[in-house]
Amino acid sequence: MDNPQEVAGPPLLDVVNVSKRFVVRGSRQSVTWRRHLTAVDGVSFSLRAGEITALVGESGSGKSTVARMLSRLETPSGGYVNLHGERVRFGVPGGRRAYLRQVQLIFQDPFASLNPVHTVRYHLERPLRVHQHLRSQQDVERGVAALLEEVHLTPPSRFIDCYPHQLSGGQRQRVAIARALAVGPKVVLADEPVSMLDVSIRLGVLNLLAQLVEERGLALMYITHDIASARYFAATTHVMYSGQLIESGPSEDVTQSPRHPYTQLLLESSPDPTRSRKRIPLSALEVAHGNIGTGCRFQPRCPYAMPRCAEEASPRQAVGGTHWAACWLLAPVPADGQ
Amino acid sequence: MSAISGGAAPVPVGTRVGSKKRYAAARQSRDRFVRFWRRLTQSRKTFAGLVILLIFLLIALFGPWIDSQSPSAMSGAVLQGPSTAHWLGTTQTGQDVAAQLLDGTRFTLLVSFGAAAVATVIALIIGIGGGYLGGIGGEVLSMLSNCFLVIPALPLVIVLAGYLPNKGGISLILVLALTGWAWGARILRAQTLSLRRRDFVLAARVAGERSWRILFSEILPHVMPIAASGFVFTVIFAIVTQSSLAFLGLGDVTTWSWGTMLYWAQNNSALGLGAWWWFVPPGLCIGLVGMALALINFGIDDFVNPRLRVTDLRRRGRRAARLSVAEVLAPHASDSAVVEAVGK
Amino acid sequence: MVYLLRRTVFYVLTAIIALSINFFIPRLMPGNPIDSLLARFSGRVTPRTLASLNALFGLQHHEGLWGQYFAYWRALLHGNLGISFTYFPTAVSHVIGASLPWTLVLVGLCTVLSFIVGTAVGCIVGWKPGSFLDNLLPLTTFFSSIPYFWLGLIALFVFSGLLHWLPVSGAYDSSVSIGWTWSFIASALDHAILPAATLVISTISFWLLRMRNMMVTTLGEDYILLAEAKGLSRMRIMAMYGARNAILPNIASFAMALGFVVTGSILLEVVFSYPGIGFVLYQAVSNEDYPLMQGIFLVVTLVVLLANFLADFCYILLDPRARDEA
Amino acid sequence: MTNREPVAANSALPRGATIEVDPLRRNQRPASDRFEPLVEIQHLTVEYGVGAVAVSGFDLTIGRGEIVGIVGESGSGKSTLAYAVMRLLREPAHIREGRILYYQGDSATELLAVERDQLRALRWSELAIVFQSAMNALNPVMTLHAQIDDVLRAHDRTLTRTSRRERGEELFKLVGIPLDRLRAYPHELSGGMRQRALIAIALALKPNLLIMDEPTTALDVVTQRQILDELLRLRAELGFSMMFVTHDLALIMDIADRIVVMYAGRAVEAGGPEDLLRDPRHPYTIGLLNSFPTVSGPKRRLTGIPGFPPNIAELPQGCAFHPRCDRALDVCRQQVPTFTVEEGSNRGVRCWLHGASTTLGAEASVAEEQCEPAKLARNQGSDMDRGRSSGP
Repeated sequence: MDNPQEVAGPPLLDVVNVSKRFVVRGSRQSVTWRRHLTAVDGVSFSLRAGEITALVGESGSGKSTVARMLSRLETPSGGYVNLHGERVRFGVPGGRRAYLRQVQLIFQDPFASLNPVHTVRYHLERPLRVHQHLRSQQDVERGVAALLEEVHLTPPSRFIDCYPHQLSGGQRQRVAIARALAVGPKVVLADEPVSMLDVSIRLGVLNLLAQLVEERGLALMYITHDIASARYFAATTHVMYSGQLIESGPSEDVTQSPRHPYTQLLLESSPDPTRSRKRIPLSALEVAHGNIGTGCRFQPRCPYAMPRCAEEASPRQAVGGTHWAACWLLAPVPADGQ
Repeated sequence: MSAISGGAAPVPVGTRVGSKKRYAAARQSRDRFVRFWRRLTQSRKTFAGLVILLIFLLIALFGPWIDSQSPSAMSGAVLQGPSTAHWLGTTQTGQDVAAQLLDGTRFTLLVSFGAAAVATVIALIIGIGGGYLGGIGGEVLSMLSNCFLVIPALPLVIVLAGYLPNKGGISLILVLALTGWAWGARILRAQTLSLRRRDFVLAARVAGERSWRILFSEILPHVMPIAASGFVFTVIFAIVTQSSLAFLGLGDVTTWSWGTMLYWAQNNSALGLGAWWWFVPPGLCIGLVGMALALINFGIDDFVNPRLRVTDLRRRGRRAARLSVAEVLAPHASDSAVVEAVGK
Repeated sequence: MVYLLRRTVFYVLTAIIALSINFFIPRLMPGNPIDSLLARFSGRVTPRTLASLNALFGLQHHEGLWGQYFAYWRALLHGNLGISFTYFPTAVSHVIGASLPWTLVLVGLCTVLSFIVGTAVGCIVGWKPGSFLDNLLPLTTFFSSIPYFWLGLIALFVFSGLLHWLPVSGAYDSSVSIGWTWSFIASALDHAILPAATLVISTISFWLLRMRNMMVTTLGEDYILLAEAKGLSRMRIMAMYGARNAILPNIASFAMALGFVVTGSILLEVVFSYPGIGFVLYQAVSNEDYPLMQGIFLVVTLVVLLANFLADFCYILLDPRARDEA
Repeated sequence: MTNREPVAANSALPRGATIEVDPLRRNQRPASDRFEPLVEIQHLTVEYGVGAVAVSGFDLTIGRGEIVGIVGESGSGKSTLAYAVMRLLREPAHIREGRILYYQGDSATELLAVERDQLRALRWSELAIVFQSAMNALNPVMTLHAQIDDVLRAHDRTLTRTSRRERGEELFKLVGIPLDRLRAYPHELSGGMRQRALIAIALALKPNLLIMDEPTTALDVVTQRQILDELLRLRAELGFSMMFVTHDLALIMDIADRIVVMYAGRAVEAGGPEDLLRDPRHPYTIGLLNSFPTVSGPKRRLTGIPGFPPNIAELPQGCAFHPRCDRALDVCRQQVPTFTVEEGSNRGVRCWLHGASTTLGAEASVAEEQCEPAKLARNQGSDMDRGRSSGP
């Protein structure tokens, strides 16, 4: 669980300024802003081999949409993605499979992501056949067994003919992980891989992922709403709010000295019996994510909001090292001391 | 990658790998069928339905051998009640009602099952295809099935049949299929739409599967119970509609079916003459087959909608409860999305 | 409102498609039955009649198909459905106008009655699934599986033929004249009892079964559990929490049912010689009266569409989610 | 819906016997003298069908104004317990034995024995429940006000329309929902608002006990925190007790006065949050504490718990936790330990490592355990695992 030491090197997957807009048909309330829902707005980050990067945000922050775009279940409305330094072209025939051979997605809910009519064997042998081009039955069989061992479902013969409903949540998620590995990917996107699991088995699944990152040199994006687990699990943490990255940096820096008010709120809200809680002023009460203009999106909820925040959103303000936050509070004070 | 292609991983699999796999694949599809079948036969109602239907199918197959009299042969025994010579009595022209009934069973069932089969295939193609493809094509297909659903079937059939020069079995099957597919297509579409967004379908897409493979391998198994229910429903529709057509004299009145029997009975005012044995049996047969099919549908409903199962469970008390605790404890685990999909 | 608008567009489109089907069927069918018919009536056809038939059926093929199609629409929009051969020389629209009310009242009322009773009983059966009431289901299924006309004939045989309790045919006694008089209403009711009872008995099972299943499904919802925990009376839970939600899919599936009802009622009218639109259709078919057949198909389709539209409207009233849904 | 037969049979038992196996009631109270019992659960056993015991011999007393947290994983029986107290269990779940006493002044009502009308009167005015998913728990075709309104009307027919309306507004103000939302339908609200609405409905009749079944699990951390703060404030203001069921130990430690940890249908440890944090005794509790990452302080070493939670239909013999326990003794594999309570505190633990002894009561309970046929099919998944691991 220790942080993999920063592996220097070129990013494996480079996400540049990616956006996604959904067209939502107007509803009776809030017709005005719902027409175009910007789920993801100009998000940029990179994933490196052998490194775990966390993407933290609450539901509706757009973090799952990022995962879906990167696994090509959605097409971005703006921005681009570089894989191995080469620009990925969406919508090229045949390009899909080649891309998915490199980038795989693990879904949140292991109860839903495995087809109840197929056995574990079927789930694992399909990608082996499609992507590894294994033909002979013996090779496939061996591959499936090796995958099961790799995710610690041993002995494989015990699980290989099981249907999903015969497995527990933790076991299913391991099968789902094995399926992603079957393709032989370089990048794995894990969309809340443990949030549907019981507390006592979460750690096992996370440790397995960490081990795979180390052994296979994967670039792993760990998407979660649980910032505490990001702290333990990921080297780098990006915090997302309402479709934008608002703070980013080494996980320990982000969680121990959060600079954006939203990150602070998130950390304050996370249950942790080992500390005495401070209270964030209650002006941070729920406000609809409405009226997204040019201003900071957190401004309606922000206890420290200034007039400037409503007018324009802050650019990234460097805090030190790779740590930055998008907040005017961190802007260098103008010389005239306004 | 390394772990797979390296081949160094210890694989505790014997030499029978190939055969084992084939065996497993066969078992996989069989298991699901067995589960489905067991669910169907578990309920007394459904079991009764299956038995009744089986009897009629046997009659359709072997009917002419059971009673060797020709259904059209006339005799001097006119309008006689049931007797040992004529189990179900005779008609005004001395024809044997039982022979007609046995002979008619074959045509009636052939036409209705044939029509339902054709209709179900159309429904599957238009429903699943339209549901999975989405976009403009999907919308058009949906519109088409909604149209056919709203246009009342019988007047359309009557108008169609009125123009048809050839009123034989094939054209009857086509007319019934044409008017009977829409209901199934609509429900299949709703179901496919919800399945399309399920994680396991998305996961198959991420695994790099092609669309046709997702349709056949991931989606089709889940809609089969619904398609089966649609099939059963269409058979009922086809039986009733073809009988109605025949009764109106719009069918081929020289082919024996339950409908034509009713037509001749009505034309000769069988009831007015008190010849109930002429009129009652064909109607009763239609009702019985319809009921059998509806009872089978109960079983399919229970399979599709887990909540209905629980009630069955309550009824049969604790012993049954022991069998299905799994479903009770995880009521939302399997197919409950079906309910919502069919609901709207 | 958006929802309603979309539905309206849908129904208009459906109507156009249905009317187009109506146009194309006689033209796609092999042979030309109209020509032979025309020959049958050649001596009595006036030029005006001929013109209208022309428009509806394209008897003289000097115009192209599109030209015929537009002429057909023009005739329809003028309410011109041609001349009936059976009731020559009455206009089809007139024949339909005389028979439609009978059907609307009989079938309409019975459908509503069957829906209400079936839904209410289904609600009670579904409230306590597994009780003895569930054993009703196979019985009602049996009644819904036999063709209406057969059931109607048996009923006719028993109640009119054997017992002489009720009249054999027609919609009212020929001795009374139509009007809002007691004798007429009593006579009409007397004549309607058998067909109505047959219709209700045949259709009730559909609503009953669906409502029961939806009720059982709904009872598994958390909000039912919460209502129970709230200490509400059983009646209130059953009505406002159970039935109120369970009924929604039933209304949404009104279209499906209506097709069957219309189908059955046509046969029923034949059996009871009830002077509704089904009976007229039967006569049109027997006499190969194509203009009348097509006119009736057209009107029946439009009426069903209208009924569906009303059902949609009810759905919107009952389901707040549909109101917001685009 | 609740089967009352077994209760009747149980109440025929000598009363003393019941009290004997009820250590919580005797000892497990806050040290203060003001402890006044509100609800007392005695030896509650809930079964699914035959043989699958979801809750087994559970004892708990909740004091007035107290927040008791019930922590457990899926299948631990925590939700079943909550539903049992409200008598909302549905077939095939049924209460096999036990009593639930509800204290009003000097008298106590046996909740499991009351008739339907009395139960209806007690529900909501005395005990209310908040479900996990507000979306499913709110009637989609009724406005929020109508859903508050019908509770008020059902329990007090004298209220006028305006007074009910005022009460609705008052409740919305209390839980922090804008008043114009009273006329809204559930689908028009955000998840957090819906959950607040559910709490508002729960508070409508000022109940003495609020049963919370994972009320914030489906919400974001920030919203969850706000709602919990609200709840604590409301508790201080209105003085109700809470039985708070959750799987999140960290969360419950923040808000509860006392915590009961459940595993496989049994209470395995109980105590105040501080006690559990500083001095956890049961290996399962220790494992849980070592499973969740913390946001503050130095990073701890997380060890987690090996294996998978058991299936209630096929519990291992002896202590249900022993297959996952690295300190398991021979006795753990054979006998279920008793729940031992530390004198003069509210600490208790069910573990052979911590002074459980084979007393008479324990033997009785073990014997009874062995009678349970443990051959039920499966629960939602872990069956295969279980089947194999407990097999030869």
